[in-house]
Amino acid sequence: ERGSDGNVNIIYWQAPSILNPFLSGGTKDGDASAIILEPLARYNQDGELVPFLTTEIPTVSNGGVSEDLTQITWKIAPGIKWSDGSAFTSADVKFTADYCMHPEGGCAQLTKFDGVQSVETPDDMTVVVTFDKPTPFPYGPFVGGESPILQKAQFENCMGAKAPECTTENFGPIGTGPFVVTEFKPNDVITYAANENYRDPNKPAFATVTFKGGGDATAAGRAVMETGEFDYAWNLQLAPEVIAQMQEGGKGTPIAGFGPLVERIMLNQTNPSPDLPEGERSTAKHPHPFLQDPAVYKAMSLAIDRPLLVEIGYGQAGAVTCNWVPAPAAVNSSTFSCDTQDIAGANKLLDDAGIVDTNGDGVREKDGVPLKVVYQTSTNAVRQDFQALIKEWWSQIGIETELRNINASVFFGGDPGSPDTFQKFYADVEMYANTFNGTDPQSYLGNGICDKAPRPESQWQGENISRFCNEEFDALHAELTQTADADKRAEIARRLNDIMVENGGMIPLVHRGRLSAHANTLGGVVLNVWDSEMWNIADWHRKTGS
Amino acid sequence: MLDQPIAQIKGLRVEFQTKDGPVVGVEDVSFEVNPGETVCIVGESGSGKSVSSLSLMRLVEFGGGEIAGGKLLFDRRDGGEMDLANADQELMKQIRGNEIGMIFQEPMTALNPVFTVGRQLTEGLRVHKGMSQKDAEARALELLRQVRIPEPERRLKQFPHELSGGMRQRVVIAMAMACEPRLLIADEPTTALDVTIQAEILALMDRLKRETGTAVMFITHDMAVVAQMADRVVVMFRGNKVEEGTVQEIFENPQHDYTKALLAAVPKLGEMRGSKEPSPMKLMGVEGQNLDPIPGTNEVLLRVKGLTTRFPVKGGFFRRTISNVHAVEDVSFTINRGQTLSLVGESGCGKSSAGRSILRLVEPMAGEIDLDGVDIMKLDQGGLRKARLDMQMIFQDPFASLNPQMQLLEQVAEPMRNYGVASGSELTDRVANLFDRVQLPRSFMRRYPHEMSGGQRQRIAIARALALNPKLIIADEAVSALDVSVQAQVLNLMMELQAELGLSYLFISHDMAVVERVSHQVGVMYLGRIVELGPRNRVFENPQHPYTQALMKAVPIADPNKRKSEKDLNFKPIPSPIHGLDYSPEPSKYNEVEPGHYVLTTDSGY
Amino acid sequence: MTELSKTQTTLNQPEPTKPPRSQWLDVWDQFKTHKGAMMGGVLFILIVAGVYLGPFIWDIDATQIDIRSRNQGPSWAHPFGTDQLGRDLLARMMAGGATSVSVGITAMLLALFLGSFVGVLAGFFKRLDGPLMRLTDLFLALPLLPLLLVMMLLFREPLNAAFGLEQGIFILIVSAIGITSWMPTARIVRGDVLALKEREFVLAARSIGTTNSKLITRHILPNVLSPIMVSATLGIATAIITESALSFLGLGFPPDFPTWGRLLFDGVDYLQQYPERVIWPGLAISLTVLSVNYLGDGLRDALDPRIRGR
Amino acid sequence: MLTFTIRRLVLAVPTLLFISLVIFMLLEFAPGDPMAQVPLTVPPEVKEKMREALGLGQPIHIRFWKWIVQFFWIEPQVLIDYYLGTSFSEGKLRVISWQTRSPVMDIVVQRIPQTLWVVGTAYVVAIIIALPIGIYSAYRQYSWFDQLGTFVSMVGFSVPPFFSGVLVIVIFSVQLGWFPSIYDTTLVVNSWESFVKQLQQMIMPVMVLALQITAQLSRFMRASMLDNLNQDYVRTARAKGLSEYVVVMVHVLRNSMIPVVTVIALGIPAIFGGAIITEQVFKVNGIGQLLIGAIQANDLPMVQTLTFIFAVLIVLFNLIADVLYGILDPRIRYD
Ligand SMILES: Nc1ncnc2c1ncn2[C@@H]1O[C@H](COP(=O)(O)OP(=O)(O)OP(=O)(O)O)[C@@H](O)[C@H]1O
Ligand SMILES: Nc1ncnc2c1ncn2[C@@H]1O[C@H](COP(=O)(O)OP(=O)(O)OP(=O)(O)O)[C@@H](O)[C@H]1O
Ligand SMILES: [Mg+2]
Ligand SMILES: [Mg+2]
Repeated sequence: ERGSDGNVNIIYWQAPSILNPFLSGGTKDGDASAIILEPLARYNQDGELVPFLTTEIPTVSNGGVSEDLTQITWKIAPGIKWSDGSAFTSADVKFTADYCMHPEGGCAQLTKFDGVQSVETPDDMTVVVTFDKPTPFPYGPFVGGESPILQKAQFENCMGAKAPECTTENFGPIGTGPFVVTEFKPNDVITYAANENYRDPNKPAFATVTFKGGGDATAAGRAVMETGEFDYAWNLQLAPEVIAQMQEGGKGTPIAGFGPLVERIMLNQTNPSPDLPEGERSTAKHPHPFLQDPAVYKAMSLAIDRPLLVEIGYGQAGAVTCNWVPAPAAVNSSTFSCDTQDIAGANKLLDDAGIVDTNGDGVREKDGVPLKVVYQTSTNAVRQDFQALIKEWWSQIGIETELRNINASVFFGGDPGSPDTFQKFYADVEMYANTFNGTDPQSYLGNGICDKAPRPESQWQGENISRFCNEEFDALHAELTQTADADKRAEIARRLNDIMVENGGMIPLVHRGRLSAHANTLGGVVLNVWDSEMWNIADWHRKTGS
Repeated sequence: MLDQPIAQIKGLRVEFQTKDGPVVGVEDVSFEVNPGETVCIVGESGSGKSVSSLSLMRLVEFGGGEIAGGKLLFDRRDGGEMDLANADQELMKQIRGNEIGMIFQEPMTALNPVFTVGRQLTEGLRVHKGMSQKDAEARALELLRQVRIPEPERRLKQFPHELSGGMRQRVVIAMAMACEPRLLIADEPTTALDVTIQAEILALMDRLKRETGTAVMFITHDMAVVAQMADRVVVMFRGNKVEEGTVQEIFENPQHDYTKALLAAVPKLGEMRGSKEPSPMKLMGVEGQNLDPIPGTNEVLLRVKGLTTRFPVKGGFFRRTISNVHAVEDVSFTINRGQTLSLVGESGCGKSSAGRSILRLVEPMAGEIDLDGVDIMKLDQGGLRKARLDMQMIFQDPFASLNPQMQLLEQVAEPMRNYGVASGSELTDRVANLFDRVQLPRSFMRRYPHEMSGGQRQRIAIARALALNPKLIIADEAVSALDVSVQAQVLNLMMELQAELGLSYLFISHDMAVVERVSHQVGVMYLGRIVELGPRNRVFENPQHPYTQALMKAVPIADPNKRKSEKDLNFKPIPSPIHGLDYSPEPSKYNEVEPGHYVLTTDSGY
Repeated sequence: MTELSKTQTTLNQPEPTKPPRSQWLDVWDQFKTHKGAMMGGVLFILIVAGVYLGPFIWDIDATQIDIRSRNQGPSWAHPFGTDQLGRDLLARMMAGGATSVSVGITAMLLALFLGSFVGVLAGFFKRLDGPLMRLTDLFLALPLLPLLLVMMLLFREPLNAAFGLEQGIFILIVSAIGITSWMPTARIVRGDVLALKEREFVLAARSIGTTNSKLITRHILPNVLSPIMVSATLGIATAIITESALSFLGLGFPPDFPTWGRLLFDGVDYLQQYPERVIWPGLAISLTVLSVNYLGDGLRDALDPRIRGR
Repeated sequence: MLTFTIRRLVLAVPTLLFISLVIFMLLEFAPGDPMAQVPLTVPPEVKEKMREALGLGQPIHIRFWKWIVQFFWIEPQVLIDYYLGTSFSEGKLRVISWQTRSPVMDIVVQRIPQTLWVVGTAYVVAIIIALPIGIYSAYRQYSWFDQLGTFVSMVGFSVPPFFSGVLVIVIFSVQLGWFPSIYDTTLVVNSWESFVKQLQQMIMPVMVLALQITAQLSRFMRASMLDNLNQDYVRTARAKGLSEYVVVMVHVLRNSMIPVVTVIALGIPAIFGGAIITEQVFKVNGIGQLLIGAIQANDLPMVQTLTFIFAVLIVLFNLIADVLYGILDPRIRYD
């Protein structure tokens, strides 16, 4: 029964800043707004699309998607109301597209609308999206937590450059979701109350939600599992022992789910040497002196004990992977196996390639260049442990490692003036994790295309961090963009993954899951890694008998 | 008078722990003080006078001392007699300030720099007499009037550093007398005061004694004051009592050698009558003294013209300047090479300020200062530093002018270091010589200022000023804290140096006998102006200005039979040196009554 | 007359003298008798010896990973236990101490020097007071993190090039901490100097021709020693902790460089399972600070003649 | 002193402008990017668009000038509007945070209460505890009380709050369950129960913060008391028969206050600056957390504004300290 279960307390150790997901790409903001705003369709915990505000998922077979793959038609479910009681119509959907695609708006979810040529509303209940070219995967716009629908009436005056001035709107969007905002304290706490006009009269079970932000993962985990002050804690990136210890508190349970997130070591294909003139460092002008040698990167990969990394760093929230794209299952390649460490094999590989230690300092040389690498990553306890371990293993195969850790906001910030960003890659190898939204890896795989490499000319922007360049890869990716058949797509994706790994663009380490925790008394939680974690908050309830 | 003594000190012994092991401050002293009686304690500097009195207050403990033996019997106001040596501090609190009042030797450091005079004065009253703020203030005002501080209303609101040395001293006196204690311990209460005020204070204490039966324990080295005040005298020497008796006995028939030496060293006013030039004193037991008069030269060393110094007076919440203290007003004089000019005058009349202005330690407002051809007023900091090689100052308050963190050796050596005059062992030797000259044991070289008696500190200050062999020394009350024997030695030393090296002195003092002994010229200051200036014998023998005449009359005489009675002393209240910002004083005009003898004709306010 | 002169000679006899001793010997004498100072001194020497000489006796490498023996409690093989990667904590404590102690002390000294320098100048010279205090205000107002980021950006590479990796980072961190923590000292010292400057002995010193620089070093500085000492003790703690803050922000030493602050920070997550992980570094920092504090107390007392001898 | 104060206040204007410029340049210069926290899944072109939408494309001097106008001209108008109901500021662009796209000052105003509650209380508590401890420790130097005080305060000072905070949480929240480990900023104190709740959630952060401040203050207090306890005027005060209490608490204390006043004056702006780590540990989410969050997100308008407010407070309190010096010690002159 709606509102019968009182209050639910959620803690996110990163605090939401804004409730308009189009103005912020942050997960925390998206999750906080997912409680209010809904897309037309969402992914469920298995990565399948489920309709939310529509009657069904349009496909080619049911005629929702045109044969030439350039059009998709959504049918809005009847009787859906905004929380202010007005009716939800196709005009709102169209407005959302206009809002995000406004050239001055700085919309964070613009990629969702990639290739959208027009959005039409033949009637109040129908939305037709037309793409400028055949789009085999037309579920970008209005699908998933990142692309919810805004109310036209509310945001009409907030288009483009005016977007940031609409504080009231951005802090209290009107939605169709189970809750409405009662108070928003940016970067601190949000309180919600059940939406009187929610489409399912029995939901949500909770009358109010308190969404607290700030602190750190340890404290969040503790608050759920040990002190029981909170019901749900998000993204507990903690050492497995710590999680286990918290679980002993007996008040809550950790839950894990796996998306496509992979912790990997990127191998710089270009030379990052500080001796090179500025502007030529880490550019395609100077290939890396040894990292492009298969013997070297294969040995480096062989020397790593991935199961141990998983055990130390992630426990149940991690799995060994040799792949760049380990999920969804269909695209997970099975070409490689890498779950045993083989130091001897790695040494042999190097010896056979003639990369040996010629001057007796314990470090091998290739063509006179010693195998010394600078290994950088962002600052984070698990990553530093990984660095230490890997440094140790690499030293056993004659590679000397200098470790460097960089403040995350600098490392991931794209400031072209800083030498420490991951894009600039002024190091030989670097470690971080990356993923993609939804289930379609096409654009993610595009990160391996030659001309997406960050360069001075592109202000060091670009997603091809390792400056990987392979003609076969580029051609294959182009083919992917033309292919509609799901199985065929999956096959190409696996192939692309294999090319990348095989040619030393990266060394995948750990397939990382997401670990959240909920109180034992909280029912209905289904961890969903393909969409917002709050996707089914309407179903959450207090377990009876507690 | 009651026959029961108020305080009896029996076999007192006080020790200090220093790094060389215990130092005995007082070895064995016994005496008693009866109600309504004045006991004067005289004796060599450092002989334990201050320490004995501090012991009676049980304050030595706070200074690192320890009462190692003896009894301190005290008769409480309500009858009972008790031994203060082992009273607890709780009880002492009720006795201190209330039943025993104490006047401290060094007025600058004895006052809390951050509280107004009024605040410090009323505190004791409110504690012991339970007075309200208003009553206490009224009483404080009355006390300040009694000690003859000019403009007492204003003083109440001033801070100690804004007062002249003498004024501070009077504040301390007022503080001690506030609760009309039964026993008043006065440690050199009048050293910083000019004779007129001194006479007033002495009279005040005398009256107190007569009217309320207060017993007074009077520590001094000024034999003239002793003769004026004492009923009985205790003579101390190196931590022991060597003699005790009534004034007449002591003055007429001294028994102990030290007492005899002491009396012999007392300079007497009128001794120099007739001679134009000063000459060293004849000291007992010193053979082969050169007692030749010191003529000096006629060459001008220092010429001061129209010197004017004013201090701003702050007021209001934001402490704005509301008026000025006209501390020095249009003062002109010259000092010849090898000669001494003495400045005498009322406390607070601007003597110290004049001295400091010459060195530009306070910035004068106007005037010309010419030292040996150097225009001091025009110098920048570097030039001033060089000029100070030729002129040195001995500060009035020795304790405040010594760095508490530095060994005496260092402090005396500092000027020589500064100018690179000497270094290494030569430096140490010269310091040692200076210590010898001012009669300080060399073992004191590594002590710190707080471990010294008042007189000893003063000698350090003198040694420091002598270190550079300057041409001019400004000696601000340089010898007033010294006991007569040392004083005589130091005076002789100064004159000896004058004769040998042709030093000039600006000698600031209120001790007319000393002034008579050392000066070639005398200037009498009143309210910032020199009212009379001339050769010493002329000014002393033929005082023209009414103020000078009053001053001469007030000088105490070291003879118990020639005590002055209170009614002889009838002074006018001192007018205020503080004037509004728009006040512009008249220039000083003089009338030459005799050759070189000038008398102010401008209205000086007297 | 003969009798008289005899007395006179006794009267004039100088008291027994002792050769003057140097002030520093004196200070040392006093220092020796100060129980706290001696204890602090001994403790400090022990800590310093432990962290610098300890590695010669306990020669396990601080970065050596022994994954089989991870998360162990104290044992003979690992007296302090091991961490989550099986690194020996004792070795890490010693290696960390070497860094923390040297960073703490150098940074503190730098801050103290800067602070006292600015404070004395501002308090003493009226003309400099305004500019210097506004400078202090500026530094107080600057946000620490961006400032450090900029410093890292500008100087890391050149320093690394000039002094090598470790030395370069060390210099950078020490100056970063020093440059961002001198301000309170400066203000405190200035406040005291303002009051001190008006004391009469300063006037007296000026009258004997003491130059400003000597006036400051001989007369002013010794008299503001006690707040400086307090700043020193507090400064060392701040420096050690700031260093750890720098490392976990990724601005400090490379990650395989243990320091006490970082060990403490890393240990906090394991507070409940392995409390010794926080106890060791926590204890080490506290003991160092305590020992420096007692040393400072003793030194101050030894330098204050009024307290000396008691 | 009035002229001194006025002159200082007038001088403060260029000083503050200069400080704001330096801060601005520093922030500009610092590496980092407002898009750093946007996930890697958002492609660079989109990030570039977002940056432009934030106004990052404009040259530095224009942005600085904009900030100056917004902060000094428009924000005061907003304040006037708020109090008088006028509408001077209507339609004018205020200082907008990049993170939240909302006016910076609104968030600051929102944060001040909890910061004042926690950090302010901690400061008051610390002063109340530290001064007596410092005074008594000095008065009874090397007594067991002094030794204990020294020990506790030095250990207290050397334990960073990221440790002591977690320690008290583990003890009092996890083991004993007495206090909440997470501060509830939505709590409205309007009844006895809610007040008790507020107290409960404040106790731990206040404790942790106060320990540090107490340690620092009491050390300075003790040191400067020691410097003054042996002065001559103390003897005079005793000779007046004043009780030890008055001697110490009035005469010595007043003379010893200068360093303590300095430390307190340095600390009060810090109250508004919040306590970054402690706020983080207890999730107080005050100004400190706001600042660190903004720095991490490279939210320059927010950082700039907060730092500037902080600078104003610093300049102001240092001026107050200077005026207090003059009142505490009449020998100190400013002219
Ligand atoms: N705190 C101290 N530590 C060590 N010695 C001290 C201390 N106070 C006084 N003395 C020594 O005790 C002796 C007696 O000193 P006291 O102050 O009583 O002399 P005094 O008779 O008052 O001399 P003066 O007339 O010069 O003031 C002196 O030799 C002095 O050096
Ligand atoms: N710093 C100051 N601020 C304000 N007034 C001052 C200051 N110093 C001295 N005065 C005032 O100047 C006048 C002259 O003081 P000065 O010290 O020169 O007197 P003096 O002649 O040396 O007296 P004494 O013999 O008592 O030492 C006094 O009224 C005093 O109150
Ligand atoms: Mg004495
Ligand atoms: Mg004087």
